[in-house]
Order: sequence, then C-alpha cells, then structure tokens
Amino acid sequence: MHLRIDPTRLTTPHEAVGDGHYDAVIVGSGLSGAIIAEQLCKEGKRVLMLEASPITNKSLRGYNEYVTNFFVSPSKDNQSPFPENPNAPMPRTPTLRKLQPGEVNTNSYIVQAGPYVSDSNYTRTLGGTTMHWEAKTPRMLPEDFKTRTLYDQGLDWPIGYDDIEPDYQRAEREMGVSGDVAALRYPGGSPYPKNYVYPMQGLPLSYLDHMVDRGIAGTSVELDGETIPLQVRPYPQARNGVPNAAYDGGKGYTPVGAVNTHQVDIGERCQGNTNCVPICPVQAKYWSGKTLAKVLRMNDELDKGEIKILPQAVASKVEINPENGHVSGIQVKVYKTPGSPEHETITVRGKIYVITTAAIETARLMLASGLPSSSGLVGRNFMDHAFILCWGLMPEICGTYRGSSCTGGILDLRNGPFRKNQAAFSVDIHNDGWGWATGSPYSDLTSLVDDGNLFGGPLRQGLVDRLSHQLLLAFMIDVPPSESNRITVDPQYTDALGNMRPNLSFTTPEYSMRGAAYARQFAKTVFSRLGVDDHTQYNPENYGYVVYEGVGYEIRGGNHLCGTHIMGTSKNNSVVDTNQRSWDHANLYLVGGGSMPSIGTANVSPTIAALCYRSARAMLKQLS
Amino acid sequence: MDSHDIATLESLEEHLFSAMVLEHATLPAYLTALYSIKPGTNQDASNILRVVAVEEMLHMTIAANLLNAIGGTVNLTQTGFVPSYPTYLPDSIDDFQIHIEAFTPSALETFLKIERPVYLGTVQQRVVKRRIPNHVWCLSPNKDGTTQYTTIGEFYNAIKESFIRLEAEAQAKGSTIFTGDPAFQITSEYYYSGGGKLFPVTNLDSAVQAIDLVIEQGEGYVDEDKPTGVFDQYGEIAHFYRFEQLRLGRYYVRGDKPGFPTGPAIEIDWDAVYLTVVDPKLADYPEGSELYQAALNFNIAYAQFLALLTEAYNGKRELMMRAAVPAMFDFRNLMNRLIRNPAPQQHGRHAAATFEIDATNAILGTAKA
Amino acid sequence: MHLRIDPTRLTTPHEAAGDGNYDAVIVGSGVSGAMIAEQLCKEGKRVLMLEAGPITSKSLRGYNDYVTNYFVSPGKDSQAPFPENPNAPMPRTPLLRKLQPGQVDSNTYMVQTGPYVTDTVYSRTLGGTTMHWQAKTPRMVPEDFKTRTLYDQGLDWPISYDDLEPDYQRAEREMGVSGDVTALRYPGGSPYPKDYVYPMKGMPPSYLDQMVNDGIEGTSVELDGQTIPLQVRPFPQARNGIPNEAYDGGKGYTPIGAVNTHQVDFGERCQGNTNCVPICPVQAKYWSGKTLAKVLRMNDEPDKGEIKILPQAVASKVEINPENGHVAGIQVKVYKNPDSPEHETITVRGKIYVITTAAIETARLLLASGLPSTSGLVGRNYIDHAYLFSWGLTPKICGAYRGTDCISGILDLRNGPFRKHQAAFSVDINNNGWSVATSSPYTDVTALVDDGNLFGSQLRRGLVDRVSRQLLFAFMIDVPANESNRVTVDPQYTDALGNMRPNLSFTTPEYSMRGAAYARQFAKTVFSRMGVIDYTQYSPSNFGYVVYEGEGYEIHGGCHLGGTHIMGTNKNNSVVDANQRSWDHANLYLAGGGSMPSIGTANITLTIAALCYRSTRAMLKQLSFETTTGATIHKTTGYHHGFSRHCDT
Amino acid sequence: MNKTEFYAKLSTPANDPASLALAAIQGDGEAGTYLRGVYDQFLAFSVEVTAFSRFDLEGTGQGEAYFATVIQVVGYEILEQLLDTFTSIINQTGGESTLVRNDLLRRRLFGNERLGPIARNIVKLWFTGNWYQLPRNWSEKFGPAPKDVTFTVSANAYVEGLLWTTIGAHPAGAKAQGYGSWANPPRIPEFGSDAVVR
Repeated sequence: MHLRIDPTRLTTPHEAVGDGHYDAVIVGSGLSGAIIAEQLCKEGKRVLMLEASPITNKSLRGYNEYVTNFFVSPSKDNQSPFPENPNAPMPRTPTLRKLQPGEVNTNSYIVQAGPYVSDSNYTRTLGGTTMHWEAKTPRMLPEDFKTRTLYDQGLDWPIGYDDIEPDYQRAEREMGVSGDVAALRYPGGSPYPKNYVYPMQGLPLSYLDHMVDRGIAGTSVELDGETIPLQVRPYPQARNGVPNAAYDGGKGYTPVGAVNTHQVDIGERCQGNTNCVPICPVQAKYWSGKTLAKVLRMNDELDKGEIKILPQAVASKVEINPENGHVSGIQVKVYKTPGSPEHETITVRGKIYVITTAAIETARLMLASGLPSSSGLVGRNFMDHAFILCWGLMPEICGTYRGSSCTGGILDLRNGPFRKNQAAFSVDIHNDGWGWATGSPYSDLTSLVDDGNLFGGPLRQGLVDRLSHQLLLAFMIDVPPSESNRITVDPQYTDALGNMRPNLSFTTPEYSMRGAAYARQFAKTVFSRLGVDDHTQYNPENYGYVVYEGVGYEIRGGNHLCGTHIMGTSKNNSVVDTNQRSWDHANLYLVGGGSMPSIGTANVSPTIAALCYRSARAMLKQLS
Repeated sequence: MDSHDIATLESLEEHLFSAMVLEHATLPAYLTALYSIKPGTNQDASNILRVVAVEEMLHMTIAANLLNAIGGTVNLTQTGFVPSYPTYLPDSIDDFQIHIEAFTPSALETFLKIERPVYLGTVQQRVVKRRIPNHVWCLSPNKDGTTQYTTIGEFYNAIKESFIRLEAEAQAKGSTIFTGDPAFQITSEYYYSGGGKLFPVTNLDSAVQAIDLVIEQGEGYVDEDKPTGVFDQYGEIAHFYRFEQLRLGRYYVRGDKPGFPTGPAIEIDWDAVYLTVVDPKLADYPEGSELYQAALNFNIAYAQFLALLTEAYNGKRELMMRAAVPAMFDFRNLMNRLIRNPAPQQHGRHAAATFEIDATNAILGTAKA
Repeated sequence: MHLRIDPTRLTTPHEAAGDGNYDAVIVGSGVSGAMIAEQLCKEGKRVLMLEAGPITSKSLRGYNDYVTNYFVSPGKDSQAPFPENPNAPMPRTPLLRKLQPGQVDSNTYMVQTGPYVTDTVYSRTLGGTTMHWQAKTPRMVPEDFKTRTLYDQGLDWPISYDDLEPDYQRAEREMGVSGDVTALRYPGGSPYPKDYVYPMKGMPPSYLDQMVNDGIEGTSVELDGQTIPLQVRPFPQARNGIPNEAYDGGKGYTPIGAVNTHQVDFGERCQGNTNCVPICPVQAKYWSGKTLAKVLRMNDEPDKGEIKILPQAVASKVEINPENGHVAGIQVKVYKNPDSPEHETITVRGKIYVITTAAIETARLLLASGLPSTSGLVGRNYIDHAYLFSWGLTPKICGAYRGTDCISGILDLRNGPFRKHQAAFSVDINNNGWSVATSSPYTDVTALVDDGNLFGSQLRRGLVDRVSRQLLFAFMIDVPANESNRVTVDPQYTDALGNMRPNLSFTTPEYSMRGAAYARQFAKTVFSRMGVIDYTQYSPSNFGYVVYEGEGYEIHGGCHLGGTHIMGTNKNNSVVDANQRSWDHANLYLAGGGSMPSIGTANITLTIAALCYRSTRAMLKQLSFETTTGATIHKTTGYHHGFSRHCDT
Repeated sequence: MNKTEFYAKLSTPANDPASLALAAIQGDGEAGTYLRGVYDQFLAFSVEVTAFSRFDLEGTGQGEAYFATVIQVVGYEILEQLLDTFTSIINQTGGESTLVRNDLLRRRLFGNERLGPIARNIVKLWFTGNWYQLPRNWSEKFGPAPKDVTFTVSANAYVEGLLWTTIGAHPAGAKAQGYGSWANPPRIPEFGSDAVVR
C-alpha cells in the first residue's frame, strides 16, 4: 500500500492560519482522527489534521527505524520505539514507582496523585496508540451497554449494542479483522448478525492455546450458583490473515499490507513476529497510517475532499465564542524541533472541531482550556482495564515465544449473573511468556547465568526448561466508572511548551478487586487442571501492588483509556451526546474512548472505531 | 504453425514444467544475494530482492496451477529440477550465466538481464540456436535442446498461444484441455501472502490471465500498442524496474518514465555485504567440518522441501501453509548462518548454500545403500 | 546418666524463704547456673537455684514430651518444644513482623522498638537455652579479645585469650566436645596449647561438606590485598562422638549420655538426627541437665555441698542494702501453675547472688530493680551475631537433611587485617537444607503440591530435585558493641505476673553490614565455583530486611546474646569486673554472655562456660574469705553456719 | 594494527567496534596473527560456555562485535587473562570428561572473583546481545570500566540472540517463523549430551 505524505500535503503554520476554508479541524492522527478524516474526505470535505509529533517517519524506512529503536532498547517497554519529545511528552512505564500514602509522583509525564499508580500509556506520534496496540478486536457484549439496568453496576450507555452493530462491521472492514465468528459464542448468545463473517479467517490458535484447551475443555467452574463451562477461543484481531471468501456476501476481502512511500510487498499476512506490542515489524497489524494512506490518495481524486496535515502542532487551548458557546478556533503551539521549546502560537479554524487525542489528553486539553462542561464531568469517570497476571510453567514444552502476542483466551467469564457481585473478565493466554510479569526471557537468562551458575549444555537445557514451558494468563477485568477516578490539571505541572500536564487520581474499585481476587483463584484452578507449576508472585514494592482482603495483588493498567467525557442522555449527566458531540459546544466533537460510559471486557479500539462512523455521519449532516 | 510451436498437450506439459524449473532457478541466486547483505544495511536492496524472490515463488506456483489445470503431473523431485550453477538463461542479446553469489554490482547486472523486458531488445524470432554445453539445462521448445527460446517472454508467449490453440481444438471436439482436479489449485489462502494474486486456473481465461501476470510482474507491461510502463495496471512495479531503481539510485513513483525515476533516493553500501564463494560446491568446504555438515544439511532440508512442495501441488495444498511456508522461513536462518561463516581456504570469502540437490540425493542414496 | 530431681531436691517457697543458710542464690538453670552450681557444690557450698519454668519434665519421658511437642508443631521454630508460659514468657519467632519507621511492636514478649527486629530467642525452662542450642563450640580467637587495639573496632576485654585458655579446656571437658584440633588452624595461628586434643574426635564432615570442599579447596579469595585460601573445616561440637584416647594426657574420656530418672543407655553418641536445634532427641548433645545431674549426685556425697531448686520462681527484683550496696535478697514471684497469674512473692537470701538468666533477662531484672549501675551500662552494648543466609541448589544431589545441623564451615575469614574495615565472619554449611531461611522442606512440599500442581512420581522426583540438593551457608557475622543497641524496661509493658518485659532497640552496625555485603558476594563466588544455582532472595517484608548501599539483605539474629553488662577495667567503663562480679554490688555476680565486651565469630556458649570457671574461683574465694573472717554480709533470721544434710537414703 | 592500537581505536566513539575487530583479526603481520589467535581463543571459549558450535556462533555474525565489546568495556588485559586461564584448563583436562572440565571451569574461571563476572557476561552476550552492567562490587574491587552500562550491542545482536534458537522460538519482532507456525510444536535444536537434567 502506498502512503505518500508528500510536501504538498503537509501544511505550514502560516498556511494553516490563513486558510479559512476547512470544514473540519481534527486534532490527532490516531485511529479516530484517521477514520473521521477518511469519512469526511470521501464526502468531499476539507480537513486540517493537527499532529503533535514530527512527521519524518512516514516511509517504511522510518517505520523500520522505530523497529530498530525497539531492538536496541534494553528495556523494550511499550514506548521504546518512539523517541523522547519534551514538547509532546508521553507516559513511559520505566519512570513509575510505588507511592506512599499521600505522595504525588511528578517525575512521570502523567502526574500520579495515587493512591494507585497506573502504568497505562498512549503514544503521541503519527498513528497514535495504534502504533503499539495489541490489535485484539473483540466487540463489547450487548449487556455491557446496560450494566446499571442489568447488574446495578456502572453506567448504562444512551445507545444499545444494536445501534452500534453496523458500525462495528464498518470498523472491522477498515481495520482488517481476522476472526472466527463461530468460535465466539459469547455467554448470553452470539452478538453477531446471522451469517456474518469477519474479513479474514481467524488466526490459528497457538500450540500453547491448544495445550491449555486440552486441559480445560470439558471442565467448568461454579460461580454464584451458575455452572460455567470453559474453553479456549480465538480472539478476533486486526491483523492480516487468510481472506475469507465468504466475506461481504461472497465478495471476499483484500488485505492491506505495509504502507510506504514507494511500493513494497509486505505485511499482507501476519508472520508471527511475536511483537504486536510495541510494534509490528511488517505492518501486518492495522495502524491508522493504513487509513491515512487512503485519505491521502483521495486528494488525487476530483470528487473527493482534501487533507492537510500540520505536524509538530500541539493543541493548547480550545477557544470559545462566548455568544453562542461555539468553538471559534483552536490555539496551537507549533514547535521548530523536538529538542527546543521554541515555538509559535497560532489559531486554526474550521466549521467543526474534532478532538481525538485519547481520553487523557482530550480531558487535559478541555480542562486546560477552562471547559469542565456543564455537568462538570470532563476528566471524571476515568476508566482503564485492571489487569492481573498469573504465571507458571506448563508440565510439557509448550513452545512459548512464538506467534502473535496473544491468539486465544478464555472468554466464558465475560458475562453472567455474577456481574451483580463482581467484575467480569476476559482471559488472555500470552504467547510471549512471562515477559509482561517478570521481564522474561532476559530475566531468566541472567538469573540462570548469574545465580544459577550455569553455562554450556546445562544452560541450554535450563533455558528450555524455563522458557519453553512458560504460560501467562492475563486477566482483563472490567472497571466501572467512578467519578473520583479522574484527570485534572494543575498549573504547577507543565511540559516544555508550558502546556499543563495531566494529573491522575485513581483507585481500582472494590467491585473490580473482587473480580481480581476471583481471577487469581480461577488461575489456580486452571493451573491445577493443567498441572502448571504456579510461579505467580506479587511484589509489595511494585507500583501496582494492592492489598485486598489481606491478600496482595499487582494491578496493571490496560492502556484502554476511557470515560473522561462520557456520553449520556443530557448535559447534566454527561459531556457528549450519542454522536460524541459536546452538549455545551455545538460544533465540537470529542471523539474516542473518553465518550464510553463503560468498557466491559473488550479491548476498546474496535468500539472507538465503530463510534467514529456514527459521529462522522452526524458531522456530515451538520456540515451539509 | 511453426515447427517450434507447442503442438501437443504433452509438449505443453513439458513446457509448463520447464517454466517451473525456470522460475525456481532464479531463487538460489536471489536468495543468496539477499542474505549476503549484512543485516541492518541496504534495506532498500533487501526489500526489493525479497519481493522479487517471493514473486518468483509465486510464478512457480502459477506454473504449477497451469500444469495441474490441464491434468499434468508436478514433480519437483526429479533429477535436474534444480540446475547446477552457474546456469544459463536465454536473453535476446547474448547468453549469460546465473551464479550463486553475493549482492555485488555484477550480480545486480545479471538480475537486470534475467528480468529484462522484451521490447528493449531487437527480438525478431522466437527461437535461436546457441552453443550451450550439453549438461546445461536450457529453455528449449524441443527435447533435443538444439534450439532455445530467445527470451523468457517468448517462452511464455509460446505457452500462451499453445493454451489458446489447444483449447480451441478441444472445444471444437466438444471437450476441453482443462481436465485437472480443481482441488489441486493453489489459491491465496494457501500461500505465503494474502495479496490475492493467486487464483485458480480452471479455464482459458484464467490461464491467460495467469500467464500475463507472470510476464507483467517479471518484465513489465507488454501490450504492444502502449509503451511498456513501469507500473502495471494494478499499480505494481515490474521486477526489471525494481532492480533498475537500485542501479539508478532512486525509486520510481507513478507517472515516471522508464529510466527516469523521481522518487526517494536509494543508497547502496556495496561493502556491507558478505562476499561469498561464487557458485559454491560442497567440495569447497573441508569434508567433515561443521561447515560442510551444515551445507549438506541445508541441501537435505531443501530436497525435503521440494518433496513437500510436490505433495502440496498434488492435492495436499494445506501443506503449503502448514509446512512449506515455515520451511521457507527456516531456509532464511540456515542460509544466513552459512553466509556468516568464513569458508576456510577460500581467500577470505564466506560460505553459502550450494543447492546441489541432485548430488545430495546421490549422497543420501549411497548412504542408504 | 542418672538425673534424679526427686521431691527432696525441690524446695518450696516457704522453705526457701525460711532457709537462711544458702551460700549462693543462683537465678537460672542454664549453662552458667548449672556449671556454677556444680563448681560451688563440689567445694561443699549450699546453693538455692531459682528456675522460672515448671520442673515437670525432669525424666526422659519428660524430655521426650518436648520432642513430641516439636514433632506436632507445624511451625517448628526454635521454641516449639517448650509450652507457652505467660508467667515466664519467652521470645518466639513466629510472632515477629517488620516495623515501619518509628513503630513499636509490643505483641511479642520482647518489645521491639526497632529499627531492626531481631528473631533472637532464649528459653526459659529447666536447662535454659542449652535445650535448643546448636552446640557448636568454637573458641574465640585470641585477636577477638583485643579488637580495639588491633583493629580500632569494638571493645577490648580486660582479660586475654591466654587468661581464659585453661577455662576453655575445663568447659570443653564438661560439655563433652568432639573436635579435631589439627583441622582448626585458625587465621593467626593455632590458639591451642601444644598437644591439646578435644575429649572426643572430630565429627566426620557430611557428604555435603565434602562436596563444598571439593569445590573450593585450593581456591582463594582476595580481601584487602590479602590472599585467603579456602577450605572446609569441621567445627568442634558439644556432642558425643568417638572418645579420643589421647585426651587428658592419655587418660581418655567417657561420654555422658542421656540423663534420666532411671538408667538408660542412650545418647552416648550422636546418631545424626539433624535436629540439634531446637532439640536433640537422644541427648547426644550437651545440655545443662547433664551438669545438673552431677550436682544432684553430689548431694549424696558427704564432702560435697547441696542444691535446692525452687521451680516456677520468677526473680522479680534484686533488693539492695542501701548502706553498703550489697544485695540483700532477691524478690521472687512463685506462681502456682503456668495458666494462672496467681503467685506469692517471697524474698530469698544467700551470701552471694548469681544471676545467670542470659543477657536480656539479666539486664531486664537489674533495670526492673532500678539498678542501671554506676556506668549506666546495664542493658547497653547489647550484642548478637548478625546472621546472613545464602542458599541454592547444588548441581548434583548432595544429600541435605542428614547429619547434625552443621558440622563444618569455612573459618578462613574469622580473622585478618580486613577486620579494620569490615566485620569478620564464620560460615556454617548447614546440613538441614534451607530450613532456617525458607522453612524448607515443608515450604517446598506445599509449593510443589499447591503451586507446582505435582503429585505421584513427579512429586517424588520434584522433592528429590528440590530438597536433596539444598545448600545453605549461614554467615555468622561479628557485631561490635554499641551503646545504643540496648535492652530497656517500660512499665507499660509487663507480663502476666506484672514483671516488666524487656524492650529492645537494635540496629546492625554499618561495620557488620559491610561484612554482610561481602558475605553475600563471597557466597556468590563460592556458588559459582561449585556450580550452585543461587536461590537466595531477601524479602522486603521480612522482619529482618535491611537495605545497605542500595542492596537489600535479611539479617537474622544468632541467639548469641552478649554485652548487656560488660566486663571492664573499672566501674565507669563496665558493669562487672573480670570475674563477672558487679562493681557496684560486691556480693552480686552477673554471669553469662552479658559480661562479654565482644563476641567475635564464635558461638558464645563455650566462652560463657569458660567464664563460669573463672567466676566460681572468685566466688569460692569470696565465700571462704567470709567464712574464715567470720564476717557476715547480711543478717537474716534462722541464719546458721554449716548445713544439714537432706539425704533420703 | 596491534592490540594497543586496536584498543585505542575502540575507545573512539565514531568507530564501529565490529568492523574494527574484523579489520584487526584480518590484519597482516605478527599483530594480525596474534589478534587472530586471541579471537580464535575467544570463540573456543564461547563454544565451551554456550554449547553452541563454532559454526552456530559464527552463523550469528556477531563474533567480532562481541569480541570488541568485551575489550571495549573491560580492556584487553582481562580478556587475555580469561582466555589464558581457559586455555590452560583445556590443556590440563585434555581427554578428561566434561564433568571434570566443568569443575575446573567453575573453580578457576566462573568462580574467580575477577574473571567470573566477565565470563558470565560473555555467555549473556551470546544469548541476548546485551552487555549487562557488571556487579557493583566488581567495579569497586577492580576499578570502574567507563563503558560498563547495560546496553544492547546492536539491533542485529538482539536479533541474533541465541536464547531464541535455544528454545526453538525467535526474537520478538524478528525472524518470524511464518503465518500459523505458532500452532505447531516448537522445534528445539538438540545439543551435546553433557547437559544434566535440572
């Protein structure tokens, strides 16, 4: 696939300010920004897109530099491919530490006011967090949209699953999802329309998945009097696989490979690099550059619209016309180079404004602009999945460290009457061993050499014994919204450009901790069925350590940032309407996970993408 | 009908098998050049070599589809399927040899010759008489090998015409030459990539479409009414122009005229290459050494791979994905390992895979006996 | 051996308070109490011994009850054999927890004011801590007596090694030490007299010891520019082995077996029960009951003295005659039974008073009596060895869990010029696996079953892999005296009888931590020479967790309590003189580890025992002086010279 | 170039250590012969301690880079001492069983306070492509090495980590094994029979 961001598509501060003809100003080039730009341009609209980072890495070579950055980084954390940029900083896990009660950690970009420290992060670069997302694309369940009504927990959405279902299909086409609908009979019945298939066939389950399935298929657990049979099922994934001939009424599907400035044939099928997070080296995984490439191609077509991209442009303030409450412009700081805070401040204008900078940055921008909204809910109800990890050694060699990060999981506890009492969860079976929990395989190697005093043959045998048996279950636990989990800003904490940094106060709610405690027990049950040697250990020194009912757990963030500008039925109970349009500012759309009033047990990107189609229709209506 | 036309179904089958031999014969050369590039360097050249090699595999599979479509038998394990290097390929201007060698300027020139489009030459006749040593395999319309096709394009054109003629003859008799089992057709889902370039050959239309794809990907767009374009109708760039980008140091972009690319610059670091023994033989490596054993193991693995492919082309197409594709990824590692090892007593040159498949089979046969 | 504590040897509160004829009142029945009683009775003196615990377990059956208690205790800590007794409580490890800065843990008997929490324990029962001691009996090295002079660290003793040497020999005979003098060429030269041999031959090194030695013999480490060759050497042990015919100028030695109310032939040689701590099931290990048995036998001999033992008698206050500062009596709370605080308070009197209740209780009693001494040093300079463990799995099966807890160790770093900079240590090779560090093998079994999900033959294989290859080095690290490490009392913390409990403030000095950090490195070096897989892990939530130079360690106590009433050259720099006699109270002896101004890298019991011989000579001299001069130290009703015999045969 | 020049050039940041090492061991004359000998010893030692054949080690293409890395970080003298010790152990145990040799390697090399951490770091280099910072007590005792921080030798060193080969897997992000390959059991290469079951 051809992605050409040639100089004529990049604009300058001067030009951007002078051009009064933009239909839409979109802040951000991630998933939401790209899809909305594509939908608008397709209908002939002119779009100005602001991207906070430099756009130098637009070719395959640039992409490969990210891969190299990752290879040479000994820490290999999620953000390691992406260079430091003090003008548009991002959260990075290695800067975290445990907080003492009352302590505030201001060393990390997100000021963490505790009590819980979140290691969630997002990426401020072209492509946004789609650069390092895992690309698992389960849909939310119909019940997730009405948890208040059904389970007396969290908040109901103002729309139902059926309202969003067709948009899920659109998102799945755009992102190129491989999946097996038949394998995904969720508890509560299949949420798919009859005869629906994903664009591509499901990715094969890993050898490890099969081994786990052999151990648990046919067994069940009892929960709140309900018997829940267990099974390993494949996740749908936005990763290229084998096209499904039955897709689209038999029309089939053509995968979109790597994007580049010139032709390159790669990425049309996942090769199993086991590196979805932080970066897929062959671009078999969807990232928003693939959608942007389509938008850029439209520039050459007569009946299509046009996009201009302004790089190194950090939105600093949303300006409001006091008379009608409309947004009159967005103040932008455009810096010269990442190495220097030198910048000019401009104001760009369009008919509508779309902010797509993910839940934390969007709330940060609104709050920094003095716009907490009528309901006062901007920044509040921050949500992120709580992950707990359980790990051990399988009794036989299970071939860990091969295949995409996660191909299968246990989805049977995503829904059920038990959700009245405890949070539901989805279980990922990790193909990349204990890496997330312990820093494996490097930590194992160094401990076998330095502590185990092994070398030569015994070392090789030790590595096989220690690594090829690794199993890690990651429990993605539902976290209901809570107003006191929130993002704020504080003038004492700013970045290099003087923009206020986000401050986060967060506690994992008791409801989710109950789910976490059950998850630990569930893992023990599954481990005993598999004969797994349980190596799970939670370290009180870890920043995510939480004690619940006398037992310690490590809770990790899921990078599934939601809920800081939730949608609802009125300006008093929410920030945006069902089209993600601000109640207070009629020409402003806040698009992204922040609009979601609940996250259930689904990775949030497919839902965010689906919402974009809904919003784009409303925008087009408003513009016409 | 000329004497060198393909008159019978049997002859067409032989030609299609030759097509598989031909498409495969370039692979050892492309792969060796590709893996001789030191990792992390010459990314543009690597990408181009990789894409071309993958497409040669695709072409071989298309030839298998064509052969299977008319009920022929694919057998990659027969003696002579893998030529002995250096080997010859026809060219309109002069003969040239294909070597197994590292990525060097002369290797690049060879690659350009392999993929050189028809129109650039002054081809008037389909076959020529060349002096080619007896043991050397060549594209010949007749079994005795006295004459050879002038170019690869002419070879494929002959095949295309034969398909058209033989099918017309069969249709006239109320039958068809497309009698092969459709379940033997390899389609995209069984192949390495999901690009949708592999489709089943079940009738004349699909057969012609398949042959055109091979010609276009190799040499460029050959419609005689139009000047040959750098990009084909799908926006794909032909192999020749891909390699020419390396020679000219710049990428083609849409709208560029042949010879005048305007895209981003390409730089080649000719020093960032492991110089390998040219056309290596097992005999070049000390017998009993780890190196010798590894080179032999490679050949054994490759022979097994060809046997596996043969099975895949003969109805067990799920083997493509399950076994043949992982094997390809394995060869990358095995070849890399060989290439990074210096070859003793070879003037500082590095080792490489020898692709002596027939010889290996002979050794294995002896061992068994 | 016959140990008979028949009812006539036990006395009553009434009788004890009424009897004015005791030459000595000895508080405690442990190693010091027993040895001093033996030495005094041998010279015809009358002794009243107070024991805080009940004395029901005086027969072999009673001893075996302790063994049973241990077997059925899932915790299997050092005090597990000994029943809870709120009237005379003792420290117990399972109660400990990590302290936050400024926090005080008063849930344990010993109130821990931190910052460091010690798991050191002592036993308040007949036999004292000899009930659970490990019975390793290395001598202190001569340099340990003058560390201030030689290394500018800690305190010098007022006496030298040579002064104490003959008493070491006496103690070794009494305790029945098996050892191999030739194997013990300590750094700095052999401290033994020429031709000296131990009563019994050295214990054979364990298979594990030999395996460690194969890994290190012939290798060395570099420390402060000095090259120190390494070797595994057997420790001398107060445990019955093969008598050495060369002992005592060729007279040989007869081991003393189990003590009992009736004859039993048992315990004359160690069987390798691997349970020295907390209790040797066959009494092959010395405990003070063996000495007490001798004392009790003396009651039957006309020219020997007499002992009376008052059980369930908790010394509560040392009463002072304000005129001359002499001790006038000891107030004792005698309880009826351990379950009830009901008690009567009596005062017992003698010519001299000997307090042998180990460093913590002795200091506690003096401080509770309002007697901090002129120097103010009572309770101060509390010393205990800092133990650091390093553990791992040997590459081959090494047969852990066999043999005595520890037979051998690496003694090459007990002394050297490096002691100017960092603490010396002695390394124990533990034959009982990782138990002291991880509570193996129980934790291994539960981990393999509960976490490892193993059963059947895989479980058995897992146990062999995990348990039979366990190696643990216990580093016993020198801790110099430091006045701020101290025992205090606080009226808000009392026991069931209303006695104030000891409070402990303790930090491991930097000098010792430097030794600990080196010990950890040393372990890694030795492990890499042996190919041992290092499993050492220090848990930040452990009560003994200490961070030193950015690295965490777990420091454990050694139950080697020293320094709360140190001896010195005058009343201003010490509590007792070189004979363990109080500077302030002329008829008061404080005997035990508390008198030691340094502990070096030797288990302290042997040195404590040796000091007893020195002190009893002084006591006998003091008693005979009083007898010959007719001077009386104090008057009590019913006091009369001589004594009546209470023989029942 | 002789070893002094080689070491000096390695200290210049602009020079690529791997190419320098390659040039050094391919050099002419006595110096070249000498350095080739040291490099041969380095590989022989690496074969012994990784249980990968020399062919496998050279097959990573990282030998020169690792050789240069060790010299660059801790200097020449210590590497020579290590290799001489290794050679003397091998000479001493010619014909003896692996167990006997391993005992000596442990006692004299891995258990040597100065050489042990370096020997272990060479093992780790081959398996991960990472140089790991030496233990602090090592630097305190033998002097700090200015370049002694944890780093990945190069992107390709990461990719060529033998860790992955050992377990029949591949480094995350590279050397993918192909679509669906993860559904098959791993193929774990066999190696010498001297491995003991742990």
